[in-house]
Amino acid sequence: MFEPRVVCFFCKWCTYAGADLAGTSRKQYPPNGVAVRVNCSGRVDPQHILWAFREGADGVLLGGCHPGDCHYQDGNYNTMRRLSLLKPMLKELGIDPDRVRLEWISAAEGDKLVSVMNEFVDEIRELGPMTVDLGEKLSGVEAPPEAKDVKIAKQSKAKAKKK
Amino acid sequence: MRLKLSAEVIKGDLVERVAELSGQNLSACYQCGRCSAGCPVVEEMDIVPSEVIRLLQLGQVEPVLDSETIWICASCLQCASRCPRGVEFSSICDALRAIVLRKRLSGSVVDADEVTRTMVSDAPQMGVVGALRKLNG
Amino acid sequence: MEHRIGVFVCHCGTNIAGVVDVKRVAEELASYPGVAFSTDYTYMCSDPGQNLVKDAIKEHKLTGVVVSACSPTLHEATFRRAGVGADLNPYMVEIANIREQCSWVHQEDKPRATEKAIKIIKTMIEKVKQDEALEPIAVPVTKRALVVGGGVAGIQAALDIANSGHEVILVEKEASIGGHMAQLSETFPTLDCSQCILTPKMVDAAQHPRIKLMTYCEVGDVAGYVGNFKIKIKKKAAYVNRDVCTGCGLCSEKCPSKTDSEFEEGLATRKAIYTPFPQAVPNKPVLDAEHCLYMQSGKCGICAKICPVDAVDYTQKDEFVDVEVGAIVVATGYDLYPIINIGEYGGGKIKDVVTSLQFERLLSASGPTSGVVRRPSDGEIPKEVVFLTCVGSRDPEHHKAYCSKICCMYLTKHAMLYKHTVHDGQAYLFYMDVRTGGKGYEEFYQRAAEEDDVLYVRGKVSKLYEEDGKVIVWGVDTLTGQKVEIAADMVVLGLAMEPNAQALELAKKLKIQVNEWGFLSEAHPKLRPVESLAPGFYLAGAAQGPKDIPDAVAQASAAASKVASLFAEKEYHREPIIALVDEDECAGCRVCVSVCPYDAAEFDEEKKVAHIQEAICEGCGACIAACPSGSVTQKNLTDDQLFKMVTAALED
Amino acid sequence: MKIPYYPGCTLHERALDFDKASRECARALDIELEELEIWTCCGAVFPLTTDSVMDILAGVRNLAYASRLGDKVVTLCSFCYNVLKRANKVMRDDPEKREKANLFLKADTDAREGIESYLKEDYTGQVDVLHYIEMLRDVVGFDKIRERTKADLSGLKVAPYYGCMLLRPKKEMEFDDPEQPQIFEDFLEAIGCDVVDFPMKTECCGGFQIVREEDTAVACSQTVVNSASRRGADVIITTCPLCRYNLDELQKKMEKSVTGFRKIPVIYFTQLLGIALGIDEECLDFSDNYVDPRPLLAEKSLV
Repeated sequence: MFEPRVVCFFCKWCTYAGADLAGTSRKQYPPNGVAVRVNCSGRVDPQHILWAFREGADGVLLGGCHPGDCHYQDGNYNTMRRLSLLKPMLKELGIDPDRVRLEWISAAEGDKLVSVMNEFVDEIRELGPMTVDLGEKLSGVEAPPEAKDVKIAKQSKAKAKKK
Repeated sequence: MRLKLSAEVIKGDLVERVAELSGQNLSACYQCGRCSAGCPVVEEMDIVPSEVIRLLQLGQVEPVLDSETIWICASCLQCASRCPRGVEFSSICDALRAIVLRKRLSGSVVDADEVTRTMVSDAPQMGVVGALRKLNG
Repeated sequence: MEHRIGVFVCHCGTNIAGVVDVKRVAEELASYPGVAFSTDYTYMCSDPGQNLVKDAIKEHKLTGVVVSACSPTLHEATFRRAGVGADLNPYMVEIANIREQCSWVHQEDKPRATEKAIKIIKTMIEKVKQDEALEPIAVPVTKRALVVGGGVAGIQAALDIANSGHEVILVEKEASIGGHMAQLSETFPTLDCSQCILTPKMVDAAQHPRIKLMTYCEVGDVAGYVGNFKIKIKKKAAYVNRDVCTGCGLCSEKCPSKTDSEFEEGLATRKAIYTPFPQAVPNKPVLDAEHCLYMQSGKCGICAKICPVDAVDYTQKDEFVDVEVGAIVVATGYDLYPIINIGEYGGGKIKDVVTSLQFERLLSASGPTSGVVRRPSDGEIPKEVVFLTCVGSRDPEHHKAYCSKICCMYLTKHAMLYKHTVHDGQAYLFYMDVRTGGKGYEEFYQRAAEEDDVLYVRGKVSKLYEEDGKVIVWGVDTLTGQKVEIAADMVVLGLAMEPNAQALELAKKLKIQVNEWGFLSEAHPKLRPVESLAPGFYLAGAAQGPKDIPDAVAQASAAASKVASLFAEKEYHREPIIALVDEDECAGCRVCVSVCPYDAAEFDEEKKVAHIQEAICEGCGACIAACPSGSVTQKNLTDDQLFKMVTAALED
Repeated sequence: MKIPYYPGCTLHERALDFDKASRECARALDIELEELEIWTCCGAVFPLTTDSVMDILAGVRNLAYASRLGDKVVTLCSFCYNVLKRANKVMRDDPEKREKANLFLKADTDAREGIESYLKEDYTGQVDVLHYIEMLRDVVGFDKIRERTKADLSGLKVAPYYGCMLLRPKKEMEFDDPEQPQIFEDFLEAIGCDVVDFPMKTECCGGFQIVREEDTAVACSQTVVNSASRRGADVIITTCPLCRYNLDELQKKMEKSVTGFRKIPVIYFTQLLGIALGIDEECLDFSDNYVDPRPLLAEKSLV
């Protein structure tokens, strides 16, 4: 069976804590995703998501606090807006926008985290492996060597936007 | 008589079958007794609903299958409606009846011929059909 | 720079090792680029475990450490301290969470759990490779605390903080402090009078030179961070100049308008201008505009005419006061779950079915019946009284899943006190489990059953209804399997405790977390039970979860001592994981200034570039994601670190 | 306005009074109940065992018939309403059972020559199952009923009896609060009656146990009738032929066993609505009641 590779950007205050709660409650979900802890979902830039796809991710899950509950007041609204801009762009690139998902999961919602994980992995499994070679599409973008990386990645973002 | 408990007794096939057929988590019941307290026909029962579930938790299916209780239940769903743990005794009851009726363990509890002969002219059809389906299978 | 990373894989007993093949993980990572040392150990957080880390840092000249264990919320601080013990900058120590987010959630797939653990650790190795040695940012601390909520927990916290030498502002939304405890008759298990033990504390709080009491006030906007909060407090219009008022009580006496008394739980009335109860602190009235004849129709005005000091002021408006504090104790308490939600018990329509707080008032010597238990419908003394536990509690299907903790005990107390006043009465107490987990509680329960003949019936009542002046109780005795019926004169409901409704709004404002039921979340259920995960917020009393008085007071004192230890330092050290502008790259577009929720990003008019004020930046990263030129970055969480982490997470 | 109508067996054979009164009332309120061209018994009880597909087929088949006429179907009998609504929910929420049921329906259609295929496409729960009282509230509107009410019902103390099947299980029926329902109270208020709240309005009448254990059904019904009686009700209304039978017919037994037993007429809610709307008594047909409501209605000058 195809096992999707998923990158999860979880905000430290809500979703990461919710994932911890799922653990403390010994709730089970498939081990397809690895969490990257960020302070706020608003820290996540579309280029991080594109990067994940470039590096072979089949799906990217973003987890943030519920609207109105953001630890940093409104970071999650930024995330939401950015994502709605990114999705059409993914489509342009030939990537099914459903491969990116944003969920509001609070620190109390271990159950929700589990069901989202289950659902998302199932959905991605349904979509099949990522076949788009983003490295090619965003040509000229190498794996960022130390130091210069940020600029290059930004360029990739700029290029992608032009498209 | 002393009831000997073991993993085998508690998790017997028949108990599993009841859980499966009823779709209920028998372990969720914490024996508050609310099903028994609110049951409109509990006076007629030989084992009250909460005790039925307790017996099932102990793996004791046979005495429950032999009980009058499972035929008395009128499926009014008051027990299920008020259960704080979402356990539907009414469904457990249907499952227990189904086990008996499908195996014809004790024959039909309601005799279709007799019912149709004596009742049909008077009682509403829905009552007759309902009884036959619940109590005759 | 050559990386020399140390990887330490914790077994956590069998918690991790039972699922993840820790030996294999440690072995495989030993050959990962940049790793100089890799090992596993049973309990990494134990003393020998920490020594193992320290020794390895020295011996292998490690430049960075990844401890692979439980969630960073638990032991990040522990291992960072260990790092410091071996002269390694604490920010060069990272945690890979392979317990909560790996071994505990993938128990059914051990091989893949092991694979995932390796990936998780690799992400953290990549992160630590680019971590910089950082120093915490020192910020000055305003040594003044805000306590929100003037119940027993809030009062205790305020007194303890004040007694340790710091100023306290105690904010209470009602006209008097005292909270629910002021309503209680006597307290279990000692049966001492609630007012007798509480009122001296209320007076102490009011008279303490370092406590500023702000009753009839609410917390408004909140800004700032630990050590430096700026808070707007709303002084609700009381229509009484309470600084001038002498509390003589003439106004209330002459006021012609009556309404249900909140303090008496609707069992008695109060005037439109009123003090909530005789021992109120401060003992000065407020005017309830909704029921005031003058405010509603312009007629009356008696209170203003009669006031000897002209304190009544119908034109008063809400006022706002700004305060600065360094720490906030949230002690907003509880409400009873509304009776209207329990349809099968009449939903509040049956007069002689009362709530537990109403029964407290009926038992109280200062209550509406002067301590004689009389039922609401006809004032008769009830001879058969039924007490129900778990009303709305322990009912995940319809109401609250949790145990409200104190109902077993207070209903036992109710039944006992009832028997003490109505000797020929009979008390029945329906229960599912009698929970007596407190000092002297079990003995108290035994006394109620043995000496006061309270009949404990094991079963949950299904229905209550009124018939011929009685309340018919349909219950069950599960011990005998009998359905039972009682024609009771009165029924008392032990309704679930829920967090105060307004407390939820406050928690939102403060950005502190709550659990699924709205109770405030503690930073750690066992080891940090009195502080919020957000720094600077401390929790006390039933706002955090159902609690009895001793527990609420103990937690309040604990919260106060946490505040005192924060105030004991000259400065507070903030996480340096903040944003930083590369001035060479910055084009001066000011997007960062517009997205920053804290006004930490500012524009330097001289240099024409943005600048982040490090004392204010909270490190959310909004500016970084928004910056079009890529000139803002986050210390120890740069874009490049994120890229590398993502790559590591996806490598097979 | 036409609305598809599923009468069910009992209203077609035994409870003709209920059917007739309900049609008359609908007409008076500008609704035409369009009876499904073909229909069968709904099965009478919803199966509570998890493996039952056969037992929901009858309900599903009728829903599929109904889907040919429109997007909703109105019914009156509590049992039919319960079975149709729950079967419909299965078809909406349970893909496995939906597939199996559709296979059966297809085989059914193929086998039954002579009738036009009723299953144009898979049935997926597209029809909304409405109870007549919901139709009155949501389609007609209680305000319109208030306007159309001709008779003065004030002073008539009416106890609304809900029984079990309308309300439970709450999550599936989504009809009203199972402990403190309000819809019939609102209806009675609209036609100007005095509403009698009585604690047994959601308790069981004994249901189909009448067939097996008559004494049990008598005991259950007696609890309900007594409760309404103690609260001073003149009349009990119901929407279920079986409840009507048990509460009304069994008063014969109660009368014998209880001294000083006060009989109370039990009528269908649409019969009362008919009186309110000024529909001719003939059309409402009270001839089938054991406890004749006509003397009471005459006393109140309502017939």
